[in-house]
Amino acid sequence: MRAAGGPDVSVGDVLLSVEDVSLSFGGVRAVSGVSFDIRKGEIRAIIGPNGAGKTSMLNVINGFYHPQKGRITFKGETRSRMRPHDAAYGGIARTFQNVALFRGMTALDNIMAGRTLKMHANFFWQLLRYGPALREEVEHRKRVEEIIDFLKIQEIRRVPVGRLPYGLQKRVELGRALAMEPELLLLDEPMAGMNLEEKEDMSRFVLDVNDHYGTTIALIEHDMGVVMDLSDRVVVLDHGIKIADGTPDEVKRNQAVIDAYLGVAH
Amino acid sequence: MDLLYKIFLDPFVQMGTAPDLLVQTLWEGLVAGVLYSLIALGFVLIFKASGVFNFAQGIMVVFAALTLVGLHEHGVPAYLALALTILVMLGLAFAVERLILRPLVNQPDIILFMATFGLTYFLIGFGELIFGGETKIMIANQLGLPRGAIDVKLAGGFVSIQKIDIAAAVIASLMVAGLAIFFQRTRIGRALRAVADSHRAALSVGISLEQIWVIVWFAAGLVALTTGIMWGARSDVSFALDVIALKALPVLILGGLTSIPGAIVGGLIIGIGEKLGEFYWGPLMGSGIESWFAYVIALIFLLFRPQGLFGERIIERI
Amino acid sequence: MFYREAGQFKTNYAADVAVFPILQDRIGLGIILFIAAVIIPWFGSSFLIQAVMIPFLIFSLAAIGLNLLTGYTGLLSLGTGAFMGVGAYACYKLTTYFPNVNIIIWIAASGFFSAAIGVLFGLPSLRIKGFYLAVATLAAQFFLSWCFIRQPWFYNYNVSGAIEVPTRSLFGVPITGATATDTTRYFVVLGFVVVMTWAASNLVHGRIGRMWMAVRDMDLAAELTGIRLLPTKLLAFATSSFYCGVAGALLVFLWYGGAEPAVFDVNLSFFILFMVIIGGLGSLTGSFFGAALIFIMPIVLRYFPPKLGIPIHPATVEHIQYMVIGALIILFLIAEPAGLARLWQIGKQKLRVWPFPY
Amino acid sequence: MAPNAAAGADTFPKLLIRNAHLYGARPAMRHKDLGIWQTWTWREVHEVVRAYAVGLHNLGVKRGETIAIVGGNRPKLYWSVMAAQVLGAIPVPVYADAVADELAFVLAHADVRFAAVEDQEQVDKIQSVMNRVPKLEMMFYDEKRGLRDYDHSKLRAMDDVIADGRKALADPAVAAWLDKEIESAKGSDPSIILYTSGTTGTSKGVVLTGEGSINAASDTVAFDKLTETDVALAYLPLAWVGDHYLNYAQGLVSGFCTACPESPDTAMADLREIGPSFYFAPPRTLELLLTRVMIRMEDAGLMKRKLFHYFIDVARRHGEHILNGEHVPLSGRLLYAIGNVLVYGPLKNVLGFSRVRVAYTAGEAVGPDLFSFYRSIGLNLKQLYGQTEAFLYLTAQPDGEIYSDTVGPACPNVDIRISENGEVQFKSPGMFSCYFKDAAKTAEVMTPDGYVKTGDAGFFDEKTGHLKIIDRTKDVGKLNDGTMFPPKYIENKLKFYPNIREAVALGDKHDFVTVMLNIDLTAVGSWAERNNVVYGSYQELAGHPLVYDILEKHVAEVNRSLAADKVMAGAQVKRFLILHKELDPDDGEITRTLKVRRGFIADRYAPLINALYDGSNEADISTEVTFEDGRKGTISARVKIRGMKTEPIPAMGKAA
Repeated sequence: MRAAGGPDVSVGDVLLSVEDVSLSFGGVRAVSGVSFDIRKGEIRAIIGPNGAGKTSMLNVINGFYHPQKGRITFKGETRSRMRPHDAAYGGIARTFQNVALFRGMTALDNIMAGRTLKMHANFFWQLLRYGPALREEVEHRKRVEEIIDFLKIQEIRRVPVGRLPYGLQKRVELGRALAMEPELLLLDEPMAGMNLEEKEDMSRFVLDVNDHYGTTIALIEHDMGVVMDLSDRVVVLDHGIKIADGTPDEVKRNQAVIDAYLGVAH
Repeated sequence: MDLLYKIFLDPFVQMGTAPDLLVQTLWEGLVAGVLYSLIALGFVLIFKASGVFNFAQGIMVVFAALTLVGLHEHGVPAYLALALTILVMLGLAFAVERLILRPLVNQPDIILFMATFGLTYFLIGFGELIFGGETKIMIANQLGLPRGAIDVKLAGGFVSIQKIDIAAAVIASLMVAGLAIFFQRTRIGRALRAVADSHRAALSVGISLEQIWVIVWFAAGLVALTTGIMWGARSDVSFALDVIALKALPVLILGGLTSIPGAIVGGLIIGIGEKLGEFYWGPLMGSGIESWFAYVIALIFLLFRPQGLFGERIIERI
Repeated sequence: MFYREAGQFKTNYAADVAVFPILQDRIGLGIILFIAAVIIPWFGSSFLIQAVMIPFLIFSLAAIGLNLLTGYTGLLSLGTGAFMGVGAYACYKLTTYFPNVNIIIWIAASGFFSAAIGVLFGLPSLRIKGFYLAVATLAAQFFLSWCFIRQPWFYNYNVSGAIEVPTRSLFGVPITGATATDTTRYFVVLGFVVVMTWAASNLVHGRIGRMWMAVRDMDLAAELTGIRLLPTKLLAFATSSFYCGVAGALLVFLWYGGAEPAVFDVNLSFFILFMVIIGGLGSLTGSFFGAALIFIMPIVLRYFPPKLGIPIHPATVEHIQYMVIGALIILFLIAEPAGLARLWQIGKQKLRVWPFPY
Repeated sequence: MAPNAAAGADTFPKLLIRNAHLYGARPAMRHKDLGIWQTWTWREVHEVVRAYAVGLHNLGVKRGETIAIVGGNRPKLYWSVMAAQVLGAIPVPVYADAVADELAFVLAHADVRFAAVEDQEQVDKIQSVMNRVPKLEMMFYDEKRGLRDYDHSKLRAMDDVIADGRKALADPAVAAWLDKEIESAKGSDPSIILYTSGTTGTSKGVVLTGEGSINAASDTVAFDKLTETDVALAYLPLAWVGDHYLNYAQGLVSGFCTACPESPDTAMADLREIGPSFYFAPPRTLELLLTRVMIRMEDAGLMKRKLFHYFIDVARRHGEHILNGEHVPLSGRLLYAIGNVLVYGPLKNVLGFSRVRVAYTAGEAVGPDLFSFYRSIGLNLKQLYGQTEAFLYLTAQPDGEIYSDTVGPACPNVDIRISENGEVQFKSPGMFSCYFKDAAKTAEVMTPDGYVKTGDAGFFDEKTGHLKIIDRTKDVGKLNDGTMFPPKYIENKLKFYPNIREAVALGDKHDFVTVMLNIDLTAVGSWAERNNVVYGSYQELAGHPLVYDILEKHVAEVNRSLAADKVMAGAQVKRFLILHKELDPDDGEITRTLKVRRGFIADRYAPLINALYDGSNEADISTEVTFEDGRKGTISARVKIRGMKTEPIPAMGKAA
């Protein structure tokens, strides 16, 4: 369980709710009839064995896939079809299971790219790189530097991300998502492929993000220990169906979860 | 109104009133399509096995034809020249594997694509330097290819069919059939198909990637030689022919980059569509639309089916 | 070695985000501009200015244009020649219809026509990518080439089918046409190239550049960070075509002085593409290097062997030139896929850490 | 500027006011933060410090009481020092990397009620020893990160304290009160307490007065002609006297700009960016730097390597003479000029020394070759000598009078004498007033006539009049045959080899000299890589026979050089071994300032030392080590010992 302190999440408003969502690809069911909600300020984990439909769920939430059935309500607005950039504008950011950074750019530029939707200077000012364009560049650079400081990646600021070790790439990717100042941050296996120390660092960052920026976080994670330590509430999927939903303790005791996940995985 | 009539009605009226012209046009389109198909076939072979989009395929056609004619000009007997040309194409396959593919292994597709641009330019320069830049006549007779035309009576008119065209269609069909058998029945063919699926799978069969590359490039070279002979027999042999290489690109788009049937069907569609377009609609626009008509067909097609006729649907994963 | 960066520190972001943050780079740039604007026009021979510098600068501009699209945004285009043609013909038509408006304005304006056409042919880029897109741009190339040849309106119904550049002046000095001096034309071209290069560098170092590169590197992630793909790609097409269009107009009005439609055929597209590849995808400096190598190398091939007393047939030169370009491309891709720009960067880095090796 | 530098100001707060008037718009402090060098002018610093002081006052900080400063070189920590001094409170800086134990000792001993700390790490550390520091009431932190959920009854963000103070200062009465507070402070009041690193035993709190510190700093500022246009990088520990003297005191006296690096790890890069004009580095750092230079050059291409060595050789021949303004043949000057373009200039540039006008090294004896290397490439490196009790400096080399084996003549207003037993004793403007709460120890180091005993053995060189330091008085020993045995002298000779990181010489009350060595993992590791020597750990590499061969050569060379000096010839090394682990301050083997703790090592490695003298070829050892996270563990090893041939002792009279 997460250390005490901070607001009691159980009374937070619902930020996003997923109602009866089903998704299939050419006859293959990825998710069927799943409902759950994410409350403001909480860290919500989505777990389940491989192929449980976790990533598909995230893809539905940020508009990359459109569910055949069901609806999603974000900040009180129900939507039917949404493009990924609409999700971005709405305040949803995410990271990917296999780091999806802009490989030809530096860490700094990657994070700056996360600020794109907050920058407005028009093309002609951009041509001159003067006036609003320069002001904006400077102002957002400052915000980005705060994130760089927060994630302790000062030394790699100017390094093209393709040359960074995996753990740092994950951190830069988190930085890019943070740069969007999202209300809801989706993390797809943020600790996949990391060693113990890196995992601890990343856990720390996730908690700090939640704490410092007050960002609501939904994360997929394989490492049960990490999930139990980090999250306020956990939803468990298996073969596209929700089998449990509750606090880490409740979920740990749930027989269906033990059968489906814990028993199988370890 | 008049323009709409000219575009949407008049051509079809013409087709109906002069079916002989229509059939003639269709036949010419078919033959052109067969040749397009052959070039596209060379592309597909290489693309399937090595993921390389071989821009130089068209130039290989010209290069092969030029070598054949050039050798003959230097007094080499026709069939010996043919054999030597086949050897040259084998050498080219080895050279390409050694000097381009091997050093560039694991590079992004676009880099390999660019490399074939380089190969294109090199082959143009090299071919002209050795054999001269002037236009040459294909040694069709010496190779025993038929000449002359057969006239078929049709609906009060003639349809004139060149024997060489018939030969081209037949040889092309044989070639495709041969390749199909090669792929389905032989060990190497199966390995090639395995490569298309996964490089590791091929390695486990016990054939090195390098060997496979040589084989496909040689196969593509043979296809190019055949195309070159046929095309050269219909017109002349010169590097102006490289324009047909560019023609093969819309064919590929239509057919999909990885599909042999796609290459054939796409080639025929483009060949026929282009000739019909040129004959019936071209004059409306000042003619010469052949140069871009195929592309427009392909482009429109792409907007609806980006993966091509026979290509596999791309599902993007993140 | 020449870089003495100790003590060059930034106390504000405006200085830190500058395009040339290192003092020595700014000095170097100043020297290059001085050579280009003073030394060359002053001391350069007519041959150097007319046959080398003017076309080199124009091709550099076109290469920058293509680089914005292919190098920065990752959209492969084989239609550069046609987009340049649009610029040239637009300028020709504009100056025919409005002969009193200054030619400089029309050269700049021709870019907008080119940009519009570029956007039109860029539309498919939302759905198609990579090789497929390259083929789509070839459609533009062939269609537009065909227009220039077959549609007499474009060349004012001249019997020759070619366009002739009229004489136009600025402040009483002829800058286009037969009476314009090499030096005048050189200055006009240099002005365009400097201003447009500066603007391009501003673009690629800011938000728009980052959007383009984001789309290039990982379009899905770009979309999920709020970048709209189609407008971004179309903007790249428009900007790129604008540059190519202006380059095309310059090519005809300030170099050739007239043009056959065949000038803007697919070979020109390839030619520019080679400059971009050899120069370095995603580098403005590289565009200049690429243009220099691809354009100047043939000149050297043509003029030097005879000077050294080696008799060589012009046709042979052309064949060798093809071979050399082809071989160079392959060689470059193998040795340094990132092009001359990368070599330049490595060299610069070496100088910065000199005497250390890294 | 210099003569009246401190005129009328006998405390640092008064100097701050003077600077705000005199150099108001000039940069006082820079800090690499958020990617750029954030800059504060003297006026801004003055304003912030006043606000901070009022904020502290409102939280209960009173005149005369102590306040701990824990953390790295950050503006807000320097301001904490200033703000405390404004109130007449006494700042007690503590090493940021001190383990909880040391920290608890200092905090408790200094009776601190308040502590200004850098970040969460330091807060956690202090909280873990809270029961041992009962008087501590409140902490102020600079870095907010991670501290949001902490119990804030005993915690305040510095920003908040400053903001509160700023609000309060709006009241003119408060401002007037503050002015009076500053005005009424006396120069003889304690200004700061610096805890010595304690080469022997626990640390002592050295109390320095404002007036003394300022007088001392004014003298050296004048000596080196430092002005408000100079720039220094503050990268040495805040709690070390060197930082307080070089950056804080000299900065306030001269008005120069003190720049703080982004983090200790980036100090090198930051040094290069900021390009200081005044630079200080302990010999250790210079050594490390040179090692790194040489290693990096090993990787360079053949041509470049040859070029580099050729011109370094040119520099060795002419560089120092040119720097000293002596006669050099034209050809030499020309070659040096070329070398300057090709090698020295760029080298100084990449090291960040391009703009250095005055550089000092001190702390321990510096290898002559090391020293002259830097001087030969044109870095005006000089030596100074001193100690915390003297507010760092006693002697310093004036420009043009540089000898690697001396530390210079006594500084202006410093009175130095050599006692009968050879100990250096001094009286100086900056001398400390006492050890905090330790009259006994204070009395111990003071002579009846008011001189301070340094504990160093030394003598004035007859030729130059400069002081020469041999070693710690108590460390200079004698071999059984009566030969003088100065361990440091031998160790320093060994440590000049890049492959040798640390050396401990033994021999006092023994028949002959032996040494225990630490290899330099970077240097030897890079050698191993080039020569395909595979190793899994430090221990494995240290025990490798080929590594022993290399070090044997180094020891033999040292023996040769010892043999050349008639006094030292008897102290040649007869046997040596390579230690299986690195000497580590966390294990107490060396101090935080990286001085060897002999007594401790003698106990800890007794089995090895016995083996060195009983003739065995190897010995087993097992030692306890402390890991970075504070856990303890044991490592054991079998260490090999090698014997050395010694050079014949030259006949008397031939040497010198």
